[in-house]
Parts: sequence; C-alpha cells; structure tokens
Amino acid sequence: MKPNTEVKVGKLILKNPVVTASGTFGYGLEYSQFFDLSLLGAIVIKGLSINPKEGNPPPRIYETPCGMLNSIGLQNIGYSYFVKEKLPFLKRFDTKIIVNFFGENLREYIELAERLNDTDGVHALEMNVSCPNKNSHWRKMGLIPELLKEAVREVRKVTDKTLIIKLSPQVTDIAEMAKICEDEGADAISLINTVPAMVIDIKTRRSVIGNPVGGLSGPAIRPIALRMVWEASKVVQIPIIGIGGIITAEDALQFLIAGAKAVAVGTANFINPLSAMEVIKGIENFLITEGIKDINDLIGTVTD
Amino acid sequence: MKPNTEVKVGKLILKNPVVTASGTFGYGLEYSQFFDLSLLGAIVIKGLSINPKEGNPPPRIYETPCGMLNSIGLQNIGYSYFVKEKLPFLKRFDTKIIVNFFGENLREYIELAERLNDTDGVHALEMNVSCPNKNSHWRKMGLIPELLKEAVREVRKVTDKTLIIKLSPQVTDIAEMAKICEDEGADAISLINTVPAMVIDIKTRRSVIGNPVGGLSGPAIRPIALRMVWEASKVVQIPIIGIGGIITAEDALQFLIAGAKAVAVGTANFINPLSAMEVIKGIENFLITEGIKDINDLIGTVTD
Amino acid sequence: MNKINKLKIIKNQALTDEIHLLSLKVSDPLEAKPGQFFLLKMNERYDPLLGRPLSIFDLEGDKISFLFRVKGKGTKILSKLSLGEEIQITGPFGRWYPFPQGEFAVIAGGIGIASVFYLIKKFPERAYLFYGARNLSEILFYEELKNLCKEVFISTECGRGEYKGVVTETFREKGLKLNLPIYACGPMIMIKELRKILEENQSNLQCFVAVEERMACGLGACLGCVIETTEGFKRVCTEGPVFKIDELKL
Amino acid sequence: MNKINKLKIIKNQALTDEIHLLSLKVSDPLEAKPGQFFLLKMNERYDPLLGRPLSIFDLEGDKISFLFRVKGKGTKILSKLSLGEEIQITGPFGRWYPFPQGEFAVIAGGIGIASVFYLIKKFPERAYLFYGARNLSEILFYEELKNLCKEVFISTECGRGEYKGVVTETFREKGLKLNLPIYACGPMIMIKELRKILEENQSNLQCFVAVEERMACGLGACLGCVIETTEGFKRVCTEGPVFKIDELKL
Ligand SMILES: Cc1cc2nc3c(=O)[nH]c(=O)nc-3n(C[C@H](O)[C@H](O)[C@H](O)COP(=O)(O)OP(=O)(O)OC[C@H]3O[C@@H](n4cnc5c(N)ncnc54)[C@H](O)[C@@H]3O)c2cc1C
Ligand SMILES: Cc1cc2nc3c(=O)[nH]c(=O)nc-3n(C[C@H](O)[C@H](O)[C@H](O)COP(=O)(O)OP(=O)(O)OC[C@H]3O[C@@H](n4cnc5c(N)ncnc54)[C@H](O)[C@@H]3O)c2cc1C
Ligand SMILES: Cc1cc2nc3c(=O)[nH]c(=O)nc-3n(C[C@H](O)[C@H](O)[C@H](O)COP(=O)(O)O)c2cc1C
Ligand SMILES: Cc1cc2nc3c(=O)[nH]c(=O)nc-3n(C[C@H](O)[C@H](O)[C@H](O)COP(=O)(O)O)c2cc1C
Ligand code: FES
Ligand code: FES
Repeated sequence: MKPNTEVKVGKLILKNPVVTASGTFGYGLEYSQFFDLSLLGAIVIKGLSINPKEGNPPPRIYETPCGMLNSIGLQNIGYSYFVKEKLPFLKRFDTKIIVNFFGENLREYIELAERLNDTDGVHALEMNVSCPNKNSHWRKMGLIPELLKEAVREVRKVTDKTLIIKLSPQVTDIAEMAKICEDEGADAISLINTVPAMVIDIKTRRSVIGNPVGGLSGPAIRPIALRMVWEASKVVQIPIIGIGGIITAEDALQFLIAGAKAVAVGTANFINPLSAMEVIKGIENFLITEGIKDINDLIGTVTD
Repeated sequence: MKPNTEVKVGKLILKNPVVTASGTFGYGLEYSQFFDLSLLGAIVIKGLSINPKEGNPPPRIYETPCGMLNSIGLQNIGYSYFVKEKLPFLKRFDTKIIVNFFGENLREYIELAERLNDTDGVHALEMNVSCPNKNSHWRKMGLIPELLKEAVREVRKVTDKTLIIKLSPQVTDIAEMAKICEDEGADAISLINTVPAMVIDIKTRRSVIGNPVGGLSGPAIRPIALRMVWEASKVVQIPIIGIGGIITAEDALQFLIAGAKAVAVGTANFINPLSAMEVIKGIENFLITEGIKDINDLIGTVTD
Repeated sequence: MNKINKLKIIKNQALTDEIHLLSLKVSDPLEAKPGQFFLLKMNERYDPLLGRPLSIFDLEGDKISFLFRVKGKGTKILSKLSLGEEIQITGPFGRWYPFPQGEFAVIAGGIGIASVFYLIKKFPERAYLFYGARNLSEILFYEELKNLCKEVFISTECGRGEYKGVVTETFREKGLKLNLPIYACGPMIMIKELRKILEENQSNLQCFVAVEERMACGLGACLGCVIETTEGFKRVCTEGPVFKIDELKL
Repeated sequence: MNKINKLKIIKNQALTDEIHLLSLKVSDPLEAKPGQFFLLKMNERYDPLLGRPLSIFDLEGDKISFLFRVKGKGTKILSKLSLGEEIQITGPFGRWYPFPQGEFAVIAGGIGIASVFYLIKKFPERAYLFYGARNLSEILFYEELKNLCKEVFISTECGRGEYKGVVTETFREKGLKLNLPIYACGPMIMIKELRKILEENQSNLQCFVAVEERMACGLGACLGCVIETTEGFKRVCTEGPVFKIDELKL
C-alpha cells in the first residue's frame, strides 16, 4: 500500500513534503519541460518585490567545494508582471503556490503581503527576512530579534493565508528566532537561507562575484542547516521547512527525522532538474521499506 | 631573491605565515615523521585544559560533503603531562609554540593562562572561547559579547605573552566580537573555529557521531571563514589568523589577501600530512611569480 | 524538449595538450542546433558540483561530440574519463545561431571553433571562415573545414599559417568586404575588437556572437548567468548564448 | 618512517560483486607488517575528502595489494579506478599483529580476511584458519590459503562449505582445543561472540583482534578514532587496530 505522504503546513495541505526552494526553481515554467509540476508538494517562487528589481552586477555565481556562491541580488519581475504573466500558467498545476517575497523596508513588506493575500492562486506567503538592502535598518530583521518580532507581527496582521518566515542562518541562536516567529503568529518557518560567504580571485585580488559577499548553498552547508532545523524543532510547535543542500531522498529524510515537516530542494535542481522528483520517489520508497504507513510518524523521531 | 615571508603576530615573529590549526596537528610529534617541524611558522597545540580530559564517546568523526564533522570533546592530556612529556620534544624545533587552551569556567581559563605564561617554551596562548561545557554559563563566552569582554579582560591581566582569541563562527556579527577582543587587549584573533553541525543516520534515527551536534571543518566552510576574516579585518588592527578549509596555497592566499596576517592549516593535515609544507612552498612561489618582495605587501590588499 | 541523458563515452581524445574531443553515444534521438549547448556533469559526487556548459561541436547519427579546452577542475576530470564510462548531459539549451540565408562569414578564435563548427557543417560550402589561434598546432580540423567552407583564412599570433596576427585583423582586411552576415565565437577581447572594426567601418552587417558566462541551471531559472546588454541584464543560457553584437555592453 | 606515496594501479579486479582486489606498483621500497593499514585517497578533489583505511592484504616485491568491500562512496570510486591511474597511499600506520612464536589460530569473518592474509603468508604452514562468510562465493583465495595454512576450516551461513553456521561456532568446536594464540578479524558481532566463547571456557589463550573505527588522520593526531577500552579511550590508528581482546569494552 502506498504510504501517506500528506503533511500540513499552516493551512496548506501538501500532497508530499517536497517543495522547491525559492530562487532555484524560477517561476516553475522553466522546469515544466522536465516533469509534471503537479507532482510537487508545492512550488516556492523566486523572491518577489512590489516593483521589478534588476539584481546585482555579474558575475553572479561561483562554484565552491560542494557548494556554490550566488549574488543574484533578488532580481525579479515584480508583483504585477508575476500575476499577469506567470500565475495563470502556474494555476494549471495541481500543486500549491508559495510566493517568497521581500521589500526594501517594512512598509513594502506589509504592502506586498496585503496584495498577495488578495491574489487568487497564491496559496501561501514565504517572507524572506534576509533582505539585502544595505541602506535600510530593516535589512537586519533576520538578524536582530526585536526587528524580527515587529516585522512578523505587522505582516501577520495583513494576511490570513499561511505565513512562512524564511530565516537567516547568520544568528547565534536559531531557536530563539524561530520562537519569535511562532509567538508572533507565523504559521511555519523555513530554515535555512544561504550562508554569507566569500571567495577571492588571488590574481585580481577581488571577489569572484560582482558583490564582495554572496550566499553559500549546496551540500556543503547541509550539516549546518540540519543542526539548525533540529535546534529550532525542539522549541517550536509550528512546522519547519528544512532547506540546505538536499540532493537525495536520504538528505531529505535526515531533515524530516530531525523535525522538519517539509523540505525544499534548492541547488540540487541545477545539478539535475529531476532532483525534486527523485527525492519524492526516494522518500516513498524509504517509507515502504521501513514499513512506515504515514510520513507524519517519521517526522521528528530523532533520538539524542 | 627569496621574498620575505616573515609576519608579526603580537609579540611573535613567524618565519612564515603558515601555522597548524589546533586539534588537527596533535602535539606536533605525530607529524614530525613526515617533515621538519622547524619549517612551520608556528605549531598550535591541541586544546589544553588544566586537568586531562577524556573527551566525548565514539564515534567522533564523520565525513560530510567536502568537510568533516567532529565531536572530539576536547580530549587532552592536561597541562602537567603536556609540559613534562610533550614540550621538551617541541623545544627542539626552531618554530613558535602556541598553546590552544580552555577551561570549564572562567577561573580555570585564568589559572591555566597564568601557568602557561610562566611556562618556558610556550611562546603564545590561543584562548578557545568555544568551550563546549554544557553546564556552564561561561560556555557562551564565544557567543555573547558581554561574556567575551569580561573573559578576555581577565585573561589578559595574567599574561604578557602573545594572547590570541579563537572565535566561534556562530555569531551574527563577527566584526563586533573581534573588536571586543582588540579593545580588551588581545594581541590577535583566530578565525574560525568549526561550525556547529549535524548529520543523522536515517536507519537508526540518531546522530552519526556520539554527540548530537559536532563541529564542521574542511573546504566546505572555507567561503564562510573567508567572509568572516574579511569582515573582521575591516574593523580591527590586530592580526587575524585565518582558518577554515585551507588545503592549498591558493586557499591560504585568499585569506591573506582578505586581511589575515597568518593562516592555519587544519583538516588538510589529515588528507595529506605535507599540506602545511605545500602551502608554505606555494605561497613563496606565488610571491615570486607576482613579483611581491614582502608578504606584508600582499596582506589585506583585496579591493571591494 | 530538453532532456537529461546518461551517455556512454565512445571517444575522449587529446588533440593538443589542452584541447580534447569527447564523443558520446546517443541512445534516444537527440536534436540540437548550432550554437546551443549542453550541461555536462563529470561525476556523481559533489565536487565539482555543477554541470559545465559545452557547445555542441558535432552531432551526426548516434554520436554527439564536444570540443573543449582543459581549463579548471571540471574539464580536467572530463579529459580523464575513460571509454565506456557514462556521463550525464542535460540540454540542449539556449538560442542557436539564426540560420544563414546564403553565404556567411564565420570568425572563430581559439576554442571558439567548438561553437561554430556545427554551423559550418550544417550549411556546407557557404561559409568564409576566419580562424585564429595562438599557434598553428591549435588550428584544429583544418582539412574538414577546408572541405566544408567556401574559403578558410588561418591567422596565428606566432605568424605561421597564412596570416600573422589576431583573427580580427585578417577579417578586417579580407572579410569585411565580403559583405556577409557574421557569426563569431571567441574570447571577449576578440568580440570587442570585432565590434570596434564594425563600428569604425560603419558597417551594418548582421553580426551574431556567442558569449560565455558562468552557469548553474542552464535553463533560465537561477538568474546566475546574466550579462549586461543594452536592454539590461540578459541570461546567457536562455536569451543567449548567441546575441547580436550591438546588443552587448562590452 | 611513514610515507606518502603516489602509486600506479596495476590491478583492480572484482572478485565478487562487492569485493575487489587492488594492486599497486611500489616504487620506493615499502615495508609494512601484518595488521597495519594505509590511508588511500581516491582522487584529488574534496568529495570524498578523507583517506580510507585499508589493511595491507599482501606485499611482495614491488606490488602491494588491498582487498576491500565496496561499502560507500569511497570504496565505490576506488573500485572504478582504471589501470595506470595513480592513487595516494599514506602509511603504514598502526600496531601490527604480535608475531606468533609457533603455530597459531586465525579467525576471519568475511572481509576480515583482508587483515590476516598477510600474517598467514608471512608465517607459512603455521596457521589454523577458521574462515567464515555468508556464502561460499565470498570465501576468497581458498587455494592459496589451503597451501599456506596447516589447516583451513570453512564455515558459511548458508551451509555450503565444510561447516554450517557462523565461524565462531566452528572455532568453538574445533579451535579452542588447539590451545594456540588467536588472531581474529571480522565484524564486531564476531568479536563479541569470540569473547563470549573464551569467557565461557575460562580460556586464558592470548587473543589479538583487529578492530575498525572511522578515521581522519590515521596517525594519532585527531583523536577521532577512539574506542572504549578497559583503560579508557584508545586510538584505533595508533594504539590499534590490533588489540588484546580483553582490553576491549564490547
Ligand atoms: C554556453 C557556453 C558554451 C561553452 N562551450 C564551450 C566549448 O564548446 N568548449 C570549451 O572548451 N568551453 C566552452 N565553454 C566554456 C566552459 O564552460 C568552461 O571553460 C568550463 O566551464 C570551465 O570549467 P572548469 O571546471 O574546467 O574550470 P573552473 O575554472 O575550475 O570552473 C570553475 C567554475 O567557473 C565556471 N567557468 C569557468 N570558466 C568559464 C567560462 N569561460 N564560461 C562559463 N563558465 C566558466 C565553471 O563552469 C565552474 O562553475 C562554454 C561556456 C558557455 C557558457
Ligand atoms: C584499520 C582499518 C583497516 C581496514 N581494512 C579494511 C580492508 O582491508 N578491507 C575493507 O574492505 N575494509 C577495511 N576497513 C573498513 C574500510 O575502511 C571502510 O569500509 C571504508 O572506509 C568505507 O568507506 P566508504 O567511503 O566506502 O563508505 P562510506 O560509508 O561512504 O564512508 C563514510 C565514512 O565512514 C567511514 N567508514 C565507514 N565504514 C567504516 C569502517 N567500517 N571502518 C572505518 N571507517 C569507516 C569512511 O572512512 C568514511 O569516512 C578497514 C578499517 C580500518 C579502520
Ligand atoms: C541562485 C539562488 C537564488 C536564490 N534566491 C532566493 C530568493 O529569492 N529568496 C529566498 O528566500 N531564498 C533564495 N535562495 C536560497 C534558497 O532558497 C535556499 O534557501 C538555499 O539555497 C539553501 O538551499 P540549497 O542548499 O538546497 O540550495 C536562493 C538560492 C540560490 C542558490
Ligand atoms: C578533529 C579536530 C579537532 C579540533 N580541536 C580543536 C581544539 O582543540 N581547539 C580549537 O580551538 N579548535 C579545534 N579544532 C578546530 C580547528 O582548529 C579549526 O579551527 C577548524 O577545524 C577549521 O579549520 P579547517 O577547516 O582547516 O580544519 C579542531 C578541529 C578538528 C577537525
Ligand atoms: S544558468 Fe541559470 S539562469 Fe542561466
Ligand atoms: S585517525 Fe586520527 S587519531 Fe586515529
């Protein structure tokens, strides 16, 4: 018998716990040539802002040992264009659409959350609190507990759709940040975003990417992400979406066992466009082999 | 002409900027069968405590993508045995001996620093502020600015040998932590210690090592370490020893260019016992090829 | 429809110290157009992590070939793979060279030949090829090219071959006056030089160039491979790699 | 003096689906004793990162051999390396089997044979070998062993071969009464079983066992490979891999 793989994240029911990580799956379209997107638990869209954003100057990516550095700079097409040009296509699939979003300041976060709340076809909001706007105090909302508290509170007020907070790993105590989200009414948290990192070209003595610092992703950071998910899951009740270097079903299962309710496949999509599919299949096989009838019986079963 | 590779770290003059990272080079002895230790800039000894320490239960290590997890638990032979059995051997080499040390509480830190200050043959002290004693408030001195401040201040009082503070990467703002060390009179800082991380065996649903969480090291974390060295070097004047995933001379040069005065070779020693040697040779070759007469002219020359 | 294929290596030959010809056996029928590329993943482990973009060099029957220069870790590993080993290729990706209507001029600098060979082959006896390299030993497939092209002009920096100097100089002298649409691939400095020549001569010849940028996904999703154009950032993998030369900000 | 050697592969043969015999050509003279091991680094990249410990299986003239079971990523890569490729081996490391004075008993479970073969070979016609495996096809080098040993007792779990059941059972029946010092290598469960048998029989026979633990440095520096003994943690790489069985906390 096929085991149950349905999980609940806030008000969303995902047919399986595998979603795509924001920024690594474009607007879905790009991957629809490889497989049926309806098979996914959910699609998380590339970070959206109210207005289109050009992003950072190239070069934007660089390969590191078992990882990659990126400084895309949150390039995106903006809310209106997204709703007009991308959403209709996405609605054709039987999966959940989660929109990752950000603003230049708290006001923009609130405004965009309001609009997304009223947008048909958007099932949930993932709030990226590692917004890299250097001129804004609010840029630090992912790093400073007080700012995070206020930001989540304000955004929570304007949406009753499932609100997920995507946290930055650049903190001492990820559990504290997770707890703040829970206390302020967030429905779930996503862990982790990329880790700030740098590579220097020793010939030019400059960063190998357009910005000095980029975000590290891929298998290299997986053990760090897993530790954070485990730490957070011990203090919050709300679901956690585990993210970071997940390539195979085994990787994903580690996160589920550590306490994640769902997982997002990120950099792996670049290496193999079918990664998310293979993770879904592999999880199912594992459940069958281990005789686990419901994936929810596996989640958080790690013993210290 | 052979370029100058001498660098100054506090009161120490290192013949070249390459040292070994604490815990990855044992007590030196183990590697003396492979090369002449006198060739090293310095040897940093495995973390020492006043009394011998048994360390954590096995298994203690696990390989991760381009990195490794360890939970050695600071096993060491203790101060007295070190002085009696290891130091005489180390004195035979024409290199600097830096003792990495820690205590169960601040009092022990101070006491051991006092003793090391009076110990002939110990040239400098590296204070490990990521001490994993779970029962002590002081355990967090690497994470909480106020604790770090007091700890560095107190230890500084009891030694006039070169005092290096080895910082934890598990903070939001590494530059702030570095600045505290400088303000409290530390001579140098070492960046970074391992990154807390975790791997789960999906069959047993337990951590693959004896402790749930271990420390991640190796090339996987190099871009993270480099970013931190760069950030810290922008706010402090005292020398930084760059550590994290350095395998080749090119890796080491990235750290020097980012602002590190010296570098430590860690996990690389396990892969190739001659790593430190090859890094020294490679740096020299680079200086020659690039026509740089003094390594100090290279340090910190990155352009944003 | 882009596909992921695991293909067997049937040839992996060093043509020079640095340049290798890799041929794979195609199982399912594969279609790709000149100027398009594939992502090649060297091994199953995570170092190197990403696929490496290589232009389709040739595709005939059940054999697809890539011509590559060993540059860093990825291509080094690629150059050492043995016959019979399998390798994952994803693609084809990107915009191809717009098909030439009649005769056309091609400018290839060094390994740039990898991108235009298939174009020349698809439209035999219509190309005037300007092909340059550092020295004669890096001029590859001379006989084939001679047969496929209307004419071949070889330039080398060391001065052996027909013309001494960079390939764009030879083109300035012999190529401009042909008045044909131009297809070019080579190092950035060659592209810049070519644009200067076109501008100086107030030429309004159509000129298509294939450019390179580091890539992750290859299919337009990561936004990692953008270059600056007159219309803002464009993705080399999907809006390129073939661009009109006057679109580029050089 | 331990050394780092880059050696050419002269043989890499699958003996069963899972077990491979790897032989390398020794350039500089190499000395190693039975029970010692080397760290083998599969490639120059960082995934896999660490060397893998393998016991010296055989060393003769200018050829050193390892016998290994494909277990995970490292050994899988190892099993696929081609003839002529070079591989870095560091060592020899660790304490060897104390040399037997006269005759001796050997117990090998599965791939444990890799650790004791060289011991048997060094002291020919003195060993009584108890060798067990899941099934007959995993009993390797039977003819050689037959020639090298005084006697060979083969046990398989499936029941083919001479004895049915686990190797320790055969030893209990046929081995104890030989009253010889014991050298054993095999899975932990076999070691535990062996100790139980010795205890139950109040035997005070000398018994040396080689054990495994994950390793990083192989030379005593990282403290990563410790196991629990009656005298606290000991490093398998330097205080082992050969221990007296009653030292171990099982
Ligand atoms: C569309 C396209 C088609 C190409 N076709 C060919 C071809 O047919 N033959 C050929 O020899 N080369 C071609 N290249 C260049 C080739 O992709 C790079 O030389 C190769 O990726 C270098 O990888 P490496 O691991 O050997 O080098 P490394 O320097 O170790 O690579 C490190 C990283 O930089 C990237 N990188 C390095 N140089 C380049 C580059 N010039 N372009 C893009 N990414 C780069 C790599 O992909 C990798 O992510 C093409 C590039 C593109 C974008
Ligand atoms: C002293 C010693 C001698 C050995 N001799 C042999 C031999 O002659 N033949 C043979 O087939 N095997 C031998 N082993 C076991 C062998 O080292 C492991 O099977 C091998 O390291 C597995 O690596 P992998 O990458 O294939 O597996 P993976 O599971 O992918 O390895 C992941 C990590 O776990 C470690 N690891 C996994 N299993 C073991 C193990 N049993 N012991 C130590 N580390 C392990 C690996 O080194 C690596 O760091 C020996 C082990 C030791 C300690
Ligand atoms: C190219 C790229 C673009 C990304 N863009 C975004 C983004 O727009 N918003 C966001 O919250 N995270 C973004 N991320 C972070 C990923 O969603 C994910 O958190 C991170 O990459 C770690 O997962 P991975 O290791 O599986 O890639 C991006 C990551 C990459 C590699
Ligand atoms: C096995 C092991 C033991 C270590 N022990 C210590 C220690 O005792 N004290 C300390 O300050 N750092 C210790 N470290 C951290 C290293 O000194 C170094 O900071 C870290 O490994 C990052 O460098 P690397 O990536 O080059 O290994 C240890 C690291 C490893 C891998
Ligand atoms: S490589 Fe990802 S968008 Fe071009
Ligand atoms: S492997 Fe490092 S001490 Fe044994």
